[in-house]
Amino acid sequence: LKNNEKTPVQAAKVQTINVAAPNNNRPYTYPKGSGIGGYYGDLLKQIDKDLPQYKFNETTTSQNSVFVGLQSGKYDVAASNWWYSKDRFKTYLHSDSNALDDLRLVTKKGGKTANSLEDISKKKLKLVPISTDDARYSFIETYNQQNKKHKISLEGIGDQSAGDALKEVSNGKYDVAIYPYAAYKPVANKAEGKKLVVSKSIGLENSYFLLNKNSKNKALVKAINNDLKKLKANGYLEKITKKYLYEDTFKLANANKTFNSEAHK
Amino acid sequence: MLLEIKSLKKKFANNTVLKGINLSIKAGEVVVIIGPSGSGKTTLLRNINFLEQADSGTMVFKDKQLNLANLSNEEILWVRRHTAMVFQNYNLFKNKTAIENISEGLIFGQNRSKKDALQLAKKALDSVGLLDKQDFYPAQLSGGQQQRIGIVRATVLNPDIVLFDEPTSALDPELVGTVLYDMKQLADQGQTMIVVTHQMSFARNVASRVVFFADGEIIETGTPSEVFDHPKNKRTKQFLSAIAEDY
Amino acid sequence: MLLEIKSLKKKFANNTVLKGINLSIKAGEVVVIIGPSGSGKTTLLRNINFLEQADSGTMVFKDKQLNLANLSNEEILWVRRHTAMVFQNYNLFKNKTAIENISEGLIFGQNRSKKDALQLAKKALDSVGLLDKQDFYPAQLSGGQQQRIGIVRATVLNPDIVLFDEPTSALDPELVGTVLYDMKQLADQGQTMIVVTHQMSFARNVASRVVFFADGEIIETGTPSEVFDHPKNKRTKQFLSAIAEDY
Amino acid sequence: MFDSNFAIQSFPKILAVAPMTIYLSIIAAIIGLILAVLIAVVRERKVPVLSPIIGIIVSFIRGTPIIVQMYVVYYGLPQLLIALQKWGISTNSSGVPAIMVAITAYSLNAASNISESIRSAYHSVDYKQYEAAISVGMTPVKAMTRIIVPQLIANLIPNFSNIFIDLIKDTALVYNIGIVEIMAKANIISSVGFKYIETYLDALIIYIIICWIFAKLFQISEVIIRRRVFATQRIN
Amino acid sequence: MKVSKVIVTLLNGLPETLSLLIASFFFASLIGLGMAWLYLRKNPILSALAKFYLGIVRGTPPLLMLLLSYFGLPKLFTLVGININDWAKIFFGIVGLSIGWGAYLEEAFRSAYLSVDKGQYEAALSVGMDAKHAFFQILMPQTFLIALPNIENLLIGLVKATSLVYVMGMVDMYSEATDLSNQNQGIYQLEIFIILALLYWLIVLLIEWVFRMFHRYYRYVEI
Ligand SMILES: Nc1ncnc2c1ncn2[C@@H]1O[C@H](COP(=O)(O)OP(=O)(O)OP(=O)(O)O)[C@@H](O)[C@H]1O
Ligand SMILES: Nc1ncnc2c1ncn2[C@@H]1O[C@H](COP(=O)(O)OP(=O)(O)OP(=O)(O)O)[C@@H](O)[C@H]1O
Ligand SMILES: [Mg+2]
Ligand SMILES: [Mg+2]
Repeated sequence: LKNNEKTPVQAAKVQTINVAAPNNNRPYTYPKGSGIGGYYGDLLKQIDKDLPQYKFNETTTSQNSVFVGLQSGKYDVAASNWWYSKDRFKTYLHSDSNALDDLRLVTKKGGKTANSLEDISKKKLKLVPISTDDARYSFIETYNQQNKKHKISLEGIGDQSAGDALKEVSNGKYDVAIYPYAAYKPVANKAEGKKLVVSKSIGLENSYFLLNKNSKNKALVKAINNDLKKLKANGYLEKITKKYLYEDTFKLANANKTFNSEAHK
Repeated sequence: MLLEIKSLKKKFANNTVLKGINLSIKAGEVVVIIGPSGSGKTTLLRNINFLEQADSGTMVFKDKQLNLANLSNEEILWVRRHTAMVFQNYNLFKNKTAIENISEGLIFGQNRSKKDALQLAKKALDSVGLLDKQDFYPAQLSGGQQQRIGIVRATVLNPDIVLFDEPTSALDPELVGTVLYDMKQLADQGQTMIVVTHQMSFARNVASRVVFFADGEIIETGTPSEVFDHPKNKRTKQFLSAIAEDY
Repeated sequence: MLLEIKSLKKKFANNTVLKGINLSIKAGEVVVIIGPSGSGKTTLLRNINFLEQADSGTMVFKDKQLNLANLSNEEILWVRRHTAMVFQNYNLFKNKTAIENISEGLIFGQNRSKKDALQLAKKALDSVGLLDKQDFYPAQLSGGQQQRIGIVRATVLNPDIVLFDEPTSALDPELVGTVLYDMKQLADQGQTMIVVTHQMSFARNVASRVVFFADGEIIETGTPSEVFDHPKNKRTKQFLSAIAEDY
Repeated sequence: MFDSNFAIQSFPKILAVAPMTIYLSIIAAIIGLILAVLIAVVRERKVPVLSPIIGIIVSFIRGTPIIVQMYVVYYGLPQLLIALQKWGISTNSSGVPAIMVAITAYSLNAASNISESIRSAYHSVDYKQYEAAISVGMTPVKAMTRIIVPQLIANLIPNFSNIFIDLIKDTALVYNIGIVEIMAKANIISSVGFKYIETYLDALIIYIIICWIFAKLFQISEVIIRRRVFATQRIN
Repeated sequence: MKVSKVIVTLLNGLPETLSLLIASFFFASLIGLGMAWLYLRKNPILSALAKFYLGIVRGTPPLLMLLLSYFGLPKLFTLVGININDWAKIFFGIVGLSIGWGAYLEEAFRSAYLSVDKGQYEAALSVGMDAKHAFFQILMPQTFLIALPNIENLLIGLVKATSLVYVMGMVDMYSEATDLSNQNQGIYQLEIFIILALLYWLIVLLIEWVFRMFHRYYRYVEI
């Protein structure tokens, strides 16, 4: 980066962009070599290839740390399945939607079941604690604000893998967990997972890249958005969705209506 | 006999420090033990009130027969409660005031009431002219004052024997006199004492009997003038001449 | 005169410890300083080789005039390199072996080569019969051995004056003799010495001059027999009788 | 980039959970201290079988990161309880609250550190004090409680203070198992807008103040105790 | 999953853990020495500076110290126009741990220095050494020997603290363990963490052994 600044001609050509992703969010992101693996690993590599004027420098770290770095300007882009929140979009630049998540409720086989967030509240089910950095945490908080009558009791926790969380459902410590299908699925095949059942889709959520607010990144967002449009159109997003997320979320009901719906709020 | 020790033996690892000591002491006697460093003088005193456990030997104390190699806890406590010890480095309880140092043994060793104990302690402190220091901690007292309280702490218990282990050797020369003076007073009152010391003039003036100790054995014993003026043993002579400060 | 001190004054906070000392020493003299504890004897020695900085006074040492209140670092180093000190608690370097203790001063104080220094140190150790202990650390040596090495450490530097601060008072009585013997040897060889001690017999036998010190002042000075047998001052008499061990 | 309004608004919210941090540290310190006394006694008296076993456990606990210990307890405790159920002992494996896990891990940690400090404080009491006590006729138990222990306590305080302050700082890890203390609250508040720097700065300030207060408290108590025990500031 | 596979995977992080440990300890010692020197200066400003550093760092959880180093330090450097964002993560890990442990080591060095017998220094002066030689030949080695038990404890504490670099995504033993357990959806969590604990313990036992040997070598130097 420093060298580029010294030679402006070159700087106009290739800019290095620091991209960070959580190290604990399979199948979306995880450490792979010195870079990012999973859904966003593939997506970023594709975008990097499509945008010759940028060079992505990838790293993984704990999720809170991703945002400390994003905020302080150490990272330009935070990549994972970040959902919409007003505050986030105010604090950071954001791209257009880069994926669709299919939310499900997971319960114990033969135990209490739930098919909607309201069910959880009505049946007084105990929800597995959610990592406070996690999009699901503010998802439930938002739900609680909008549904004061049917509030869900929400506990926070540090970084925790889906496997650990779902184990707490299978051993009866908690009644229900809320997860994107893709996070539930890899557990489903393990011994612990066989004790679980999963609900129908209870909603779709868009994911967005978040970027540090600076003029350089404004241009970057534009470039990324253009590329995302292309990748949606040419089926690349669907391709990696099928590859990593165990189903094609773009084929689900309301997918087209939902996709990219909050992007320009 | 107040105290009769027979064939007391004590080893540390493979170092035999006491090689079968025989020593008898009558009530009222002042026995001074002299001898070179490392010869086992301290160890002997510590074996008498069981700060150290002997390997073998017997002891008759106040007509009670004790097997030194095999003592019950009651016997140990009983002997400790009828003897008292004055240490080289005073060893006043650092966390207790002067008067508490004296009363602790009365309260917790002899089960006296706190009130009685403090009264006795006060009287005892007064007798050495240190009553005004009763609330001072050891750290606030000079070495000489500490040692005189150490002596009072021992004698207030009214022990049958007081054991002194080099009570003046940590003191400044001008302070030695005050402590030796207190000790002489005690002796004059008929207190039975065993004193390890290098103060030859004290031994000469106060001892009823002098014991010369070397290499864990009693080499020679007798009246002060017998031992000092007419030592029989070569090692006694040698030791006395080393002490005598001529070069 | 080898050393001439004039009106040396020293205060600690508001405690005046030395109240204007005048003292002259000829080459070859052995001056013994006696006096009660806390009178300032140690402080005087420490002022002579500048371990302590005097408040005022002058000193002429080896014909060099020094203002004690205002010394340069070179002057301090120069004086220290022409004097040497033997401490009460030996103060051997605990992290150095016997031979290293002796060679350190030669190497770092006198800039000799390591080889020369070790050779000299070996010879010096041999002269007190401790060559076999050359690789022992201080903790492995008896007090007497440590102090004799302390003396060798000082004298190997070939100083003009050696200062002794109660060199035997931390020693067991039978070991005192060996150290005093070494000191007498030195005196006999013509070494100039200032000795603070409570060993009256040493003072009597070896001193060319005895200085009685009290409350930061020189009270009386004279030959041993003048001071010991015919003390003029009341305080001298009092002190001598306290030391004299009669009760 | 730095939202000072957000930092200021968050400060009282994070401060409000500081009692959790302090509570955890104090509980762990108290339980740790009690265990440590037992451990120190067993180790000093060289109780056969027990002493070497405890020695190994203490070494293990001192030799592993607390976050690892916490996970071992977090995942191990329920399994242990399930195993106990199989043995017919009635336990509720699903009901181990996170706070229990944290207290267990931090107490054990404190216990092993404090026990070592107690032992070194004990060894720094002059053994002759004990001999003087029994020589005036005290029983060994009385000699310990009247003479040795008070002196030991005075020697123990500086180390204990360090251990306690480390404990406060180490509790910054328990958010990992879902306990809402200072760090967790900072994380929670931040997650709404993914703004962390502000809340972490708040947390840092709170930690520094808490640690400073406790360090001072211990310092003052040391001076008081030393003065009460020895009538001096330092023993020689 | 085989135990051997767990061990092999975790050991992948060992070089990172060890380099972090050794470098941090080295720099922490330098900081500790420097700060102790400042603290003991007669100059009130310098010693106030050291006290300030001590007060701040002693109250900062190592976790936050690492975050500060990783994200705050680059900010600080951009103020003077230097970009260190791209420097390796281990650099920031070392800085964070060194600053934190520097404070502990400062206390260890200072208290050890103050407890060296003053007579030793005077003896050195009295044989004609200048202050510098007296310090390096006599005071320094004795300070070091007195501080040794504390240094050992601090080094062990540092071993454990290296596990915290997970907050900046370094791949040390601890991160290998969490990643391995995530790969397996947390199924072998307990086993993995127990093995991890044993590996840390092994390192600590090794350190204790080295110090014991050292101690034995200097057993006759009673200070
Ligand atoms: N606890 C112990 N463990 C091992 N050896 C010991 C112990 N106590 C004393 N010794 C050894 O026993 C011997 C006699 O020691 P003791 O202290 O009785 O001698 P002492 O005559 O009192 O000498 P001093 O005049 O120096 O006080 C010495 O060799 C000493 O090293
Ligand atoms: N560094 C110091 N700071 C304050 N006061 C001191 C210091 N050194 C000595 N003193 C005081 O100076 C006085 C003289 O002390 P000094 O050690 O010189 O006496 P001394 O004659 O050597 O006594 P002793 O025979 O006990 O060694 C004492 O009152 C002592 O408390
Ligand atoms: Mg003895
Ligand atoms: Mg003196």
